[in-house]
Amino acid sequence: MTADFAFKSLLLLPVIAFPFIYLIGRASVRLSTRNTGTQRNPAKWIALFVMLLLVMPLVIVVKQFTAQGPFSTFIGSIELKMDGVGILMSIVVVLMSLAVVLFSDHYMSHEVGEEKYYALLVCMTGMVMGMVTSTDLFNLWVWFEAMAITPYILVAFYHDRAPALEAGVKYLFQSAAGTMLVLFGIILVFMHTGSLCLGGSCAIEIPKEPALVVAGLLFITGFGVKAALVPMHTWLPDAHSQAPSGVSAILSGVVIEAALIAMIRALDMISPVFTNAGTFLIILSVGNIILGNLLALRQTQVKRMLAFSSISHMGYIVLGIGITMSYGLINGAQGSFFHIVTHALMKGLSFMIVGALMHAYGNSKGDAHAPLEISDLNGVASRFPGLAFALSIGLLSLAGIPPLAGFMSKWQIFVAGFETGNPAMIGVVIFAALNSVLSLAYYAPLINRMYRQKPTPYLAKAGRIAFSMNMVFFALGILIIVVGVMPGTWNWLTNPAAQIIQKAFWGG
Amino acid sequence: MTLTFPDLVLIAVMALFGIGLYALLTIRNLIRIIVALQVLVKGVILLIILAGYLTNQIGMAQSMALTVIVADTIVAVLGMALAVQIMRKKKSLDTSDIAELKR
Amino acid sequence: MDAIFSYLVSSTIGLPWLGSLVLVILARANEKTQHWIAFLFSLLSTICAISLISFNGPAAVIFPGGGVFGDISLMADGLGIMLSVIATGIGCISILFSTAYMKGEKQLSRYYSLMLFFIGAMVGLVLSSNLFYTFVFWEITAVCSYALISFYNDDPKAVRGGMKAFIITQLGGVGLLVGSLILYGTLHTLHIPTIMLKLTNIPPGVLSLAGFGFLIAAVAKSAQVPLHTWLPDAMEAPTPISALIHAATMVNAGVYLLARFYPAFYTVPGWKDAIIMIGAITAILSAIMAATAYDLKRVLAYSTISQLAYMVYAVGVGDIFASQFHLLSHALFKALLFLAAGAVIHSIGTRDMRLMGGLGRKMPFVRSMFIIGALGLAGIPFFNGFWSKDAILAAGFSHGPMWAYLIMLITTGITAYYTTRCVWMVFLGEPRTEIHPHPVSPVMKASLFILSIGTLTSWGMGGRLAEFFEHSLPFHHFHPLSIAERFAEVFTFPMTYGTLLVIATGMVVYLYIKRVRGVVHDFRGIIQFAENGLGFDALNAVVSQVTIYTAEALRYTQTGVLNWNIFGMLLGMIAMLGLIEMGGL
Amino acid sequence: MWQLFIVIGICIAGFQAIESKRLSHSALWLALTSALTSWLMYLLGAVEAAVIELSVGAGVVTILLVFAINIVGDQKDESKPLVPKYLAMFIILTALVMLGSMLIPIQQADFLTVTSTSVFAKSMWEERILDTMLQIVLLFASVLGVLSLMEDRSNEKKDQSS
Repeated sequence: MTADFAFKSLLLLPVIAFPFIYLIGRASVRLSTRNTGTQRNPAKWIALFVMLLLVMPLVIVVKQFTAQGPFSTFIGSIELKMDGVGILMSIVVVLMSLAVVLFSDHYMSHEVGEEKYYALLVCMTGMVMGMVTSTDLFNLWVWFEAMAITPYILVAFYHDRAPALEAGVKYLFQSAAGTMLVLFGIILVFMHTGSLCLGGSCAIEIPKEPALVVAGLLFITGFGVKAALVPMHTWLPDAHSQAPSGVSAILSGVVIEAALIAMIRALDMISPVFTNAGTFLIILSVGNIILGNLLALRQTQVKRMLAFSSISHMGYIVLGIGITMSYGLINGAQGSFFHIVTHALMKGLSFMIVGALMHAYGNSKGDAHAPLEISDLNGVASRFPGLAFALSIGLLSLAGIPPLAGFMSKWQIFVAGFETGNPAMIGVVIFAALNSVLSLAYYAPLINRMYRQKPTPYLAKAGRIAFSMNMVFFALGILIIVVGVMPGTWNWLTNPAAQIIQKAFWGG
Repeated sequence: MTLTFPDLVLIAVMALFGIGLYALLTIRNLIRIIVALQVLVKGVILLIILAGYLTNQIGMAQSMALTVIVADTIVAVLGMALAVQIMRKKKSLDTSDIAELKR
Repeated sequence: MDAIFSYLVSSTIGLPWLGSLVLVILARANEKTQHWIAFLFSLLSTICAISLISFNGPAAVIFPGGGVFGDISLMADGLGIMLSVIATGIGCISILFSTAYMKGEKQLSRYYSLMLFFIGAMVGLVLSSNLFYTFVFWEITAVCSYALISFYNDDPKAVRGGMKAFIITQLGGVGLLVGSLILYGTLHTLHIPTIMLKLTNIPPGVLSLAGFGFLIAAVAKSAQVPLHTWLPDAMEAPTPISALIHAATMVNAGVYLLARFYPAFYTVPGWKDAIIMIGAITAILSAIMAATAYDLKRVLAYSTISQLAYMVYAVGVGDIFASQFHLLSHALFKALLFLAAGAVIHSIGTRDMRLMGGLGRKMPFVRSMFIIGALGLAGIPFFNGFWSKDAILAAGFSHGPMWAYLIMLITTGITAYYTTRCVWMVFLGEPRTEIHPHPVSPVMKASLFILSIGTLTSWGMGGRLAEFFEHSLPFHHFHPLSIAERFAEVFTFPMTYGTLLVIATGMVVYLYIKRVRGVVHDFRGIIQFAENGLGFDALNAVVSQVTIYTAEALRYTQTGVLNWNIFGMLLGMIAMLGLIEMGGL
Repeated sequence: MWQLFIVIGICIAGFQAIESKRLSHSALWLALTSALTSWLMYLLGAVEAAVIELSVGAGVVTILLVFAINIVGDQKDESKPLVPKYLAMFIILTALVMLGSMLIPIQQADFLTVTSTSVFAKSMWEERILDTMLQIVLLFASVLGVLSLMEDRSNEKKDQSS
């Protein structure tokens, strides 16, 4: 298989596969209920097969990339370029989707509309990979829109529950307004440059028009809605807490970060004119870090708390990128990309474990979708010791406790902040570090509760945790520890990605 | 100061945009919010065509406009589906009635 | 030789961690197995740590890391080896004690695995020569401390105490983080010896930021004013934990950090003065609080804070050896005191000293052990506390400001006072309530006995220790004295007798004041204030209340209404537009 | 400058679309806005896109809206805005003034050297084929979405085998 073909199949496979997942799943459900009276749904197996199949072209693409650097493919006259950022996001999204598909095996089984769930999940994976490789501004928007459509539906997947519908509505309308702003910006760029090429793939003169600065602001605002930058974040806690847990994991771990990547790509094009983008991002990141933490502090539902913590983690990611954009230090963006990886791992782990607990409590509470209150964690360790341990690892890593993965990426971002030597920047980093301490105030009590000796009344009657779920948790937990103990091993992935940002805003 | 035709179109775009955003802030009925979003979309589509006109790439602009029309019709359809379900569940389309998830 | 060395160093850290893992896996094994596995692993690592002493001079082990994280490098020099011997040794004794103390408790595997994990991390903290990994281990010890303080996490007090300790030490951790980061930002290395060599390349502003960052870290970890409030609340932990973590090892990490980086920062203007000030203020305030507390463990906790302040003060006046010597003495006698107190608490089931009294007759062995520890704490001649405290006071007299010396001198008096008070209220006098103590188990007695031997004899190692420091720490300056020389110096130094006089006064005052109720009554207000932690707890409460209030207030921004969400979005856009328009950016 | 009247018409129609209290009136005003927009597009030379806008924007969307309004029931929305009207007005006007001051006046472009073709079909089916393909993905995803949202989930418990 040539690299070009592998690249194309990486993008097209999910797109081609997802209708079939739905159709075959639907047909099988119909036939099996009619013939045998029991429901048989192969959708999850096809989805799993597709995800595993995706690994092969991904490996070839990664090999090609490590051997010869970035490479492109053309569909029509639109160039798709697999560069460092693309590789990193592709690996993260495939990894997370694979984990989520495995996790959902038990979590979503016998749900109505299971086949649609898997189809949309696979579709989303493809869209993310397409978006991060697109080099055409308008095409980027189309991928972005396509990537955004699927989460709207998945968030409102339990549409017999009013809160899920509500979250879906808010997500859809706020995002739609945001995408309009983005599009407005894109057209402004098109109008004043006559071109839509991104990433310096075609040499165009960027005129010093104020309209392009406006476009930059519209990008930050519009993509910022999807990337949950304060004050555009208000949809996130609702959507991430109401979605099925696997979807929450992938939304928190991949989708908001992908939106940030889209924003950076778009800003990249107008970087010669809009030179203050980095400053704006740093200012926004400060808001994200503090607001996410303070709002998470008093939450009573675990998923909602984790959703708020995603906001603050977005702050750290944006901070690092902002440092690279304003100062040209590679460590900032490298730390951010590292944090994207680690955040996906730990937030994915935490959301999925919480989902597994909700599912297990389904038996005793009589409602498998009832939100997991913090008090429901009491004494979980006595019944599920491994699960409690894995969740502790995930939460401690989120809180930035060494030697877990989450701390390592934060450290790298902080290093960049200090390397600038700018007192204001150092102040921001100290502020971010203090907020990391503040975040303990909501993570640590969760861990405490799990090791209490007086369990909740639901715990005794809770169902068991499926093997496939445990396997996912084990793998992610081990990854968090390994990445934490050997942080340097990810440089091959994060360094090229960070170089892209550095080159884009500082010309090499 | 004389207004050229492109300036006029831009004014229309800004007006549609302003009206749409204003509506998003003040309107509480979900169906009317969809209408407001559509008004916003009209503005953007007009801007696309204007950009194509100005840059002499009207074909490409039309192709882009088509994509935007399709994408936003789809968003509108999804919005309507959600609104219908909300109506079934809550017997109301008012944004203040679907604000249970807060704080 | 190097290979053996690197195996030894690695296994001093690795063995407890391995033990911790084994205990996690054997969570459902029977109780006895868990007790003895824990003990076995801690014993093995103690042996490794002790055999490190035989290696002459600093040597290093390096595992390649990379990038901004630096290589994992371990370096065993005098400071590191002494502290790791203390950590593993006292850890081993505490675990031995726990085998009796924790009998029949639930979730033992969690208890022991965290304890072993802590021991390994503590050793790593003192042996690491890469600032990044120092920080990593620093935080791990904080996590273990937190988890062990709230070990009985059905008790809200324990949970609160754990959280408080965690958050305050993490705040200090930010200081260490900032210090390390700014050094890295300037020198692009995290290797401590390299940093020491390149000190002249660092601009003074950067150096002072790093110095004060490290100072904040030390203040929080070593429970100095104003960040000391977590330590008394940490007494909710099981007593062997208090002995190990909150008396003998983790709290010393701050002093260790200051001592380690003294050669780097002593030139920073104000650094030494700040340390002296913090040490002096902490010493006297916490001694006053110790003199008024009624909870046996809280008395010991406040006395720990006060003794740590002595070590901090010694660093401030420039005598690193005295500081570390006192650290060694304190680790021994305070662990002894805590474990003896643990034996008392375990057998009578309360910590309130007002309910004790006359226990000496019922548990004579524990009484003798406690009194040995108390004499060490009070600084009575020929117990180890006397020698080290005297060395600190002598250094303070000749190198430090007079006001600070006087405060420290007065504090020795108060120390003697509260020590006497504590011994008297618990073991002597008439029983105040009907108490039927359970017998103390032989394992407990054995561990107390080992520590008491240490308390009686450790001062004899002073000369050897100083020599060891001198040839393994190239950046510090020591003047090693043999026992005879030290003997001569101490007893020809006139202020020694002054100190002894103050100590004697302190003891007599307690015995006298007991009879004069009226005097106590006059100071009622002050005593009440001291009992309430001199207002520092209230300060903490205010900070946390303000945070919670802000958080609650901010929750109203999450209206949940779609229109307001879009409003927020537009507001963000307009704010950014405004910034651009005003040309501010 | 007769085009000015189209612009004014668009403004009025758009304003009416969001101001009419009755849902069905809103939908109809939106159709008018769309039609006028497509006229402007035609004047700008976008012949094909104008037709599509007329058929999809004014046609399909209106039909769908009327259909949806039928389901939820045509109601008169008399609710007072949650965001105070003047605050909203102020915010929007500020944004528009700020944006407008940076956008108007626009220059006639001097990009005549751009080699890109101006033929719609070629652009759509050859150059930007990826966009077109993605539209199909979008369509299918939305079909799945509507199916998923409209599905009856009440039989969930019935089907559970465990």
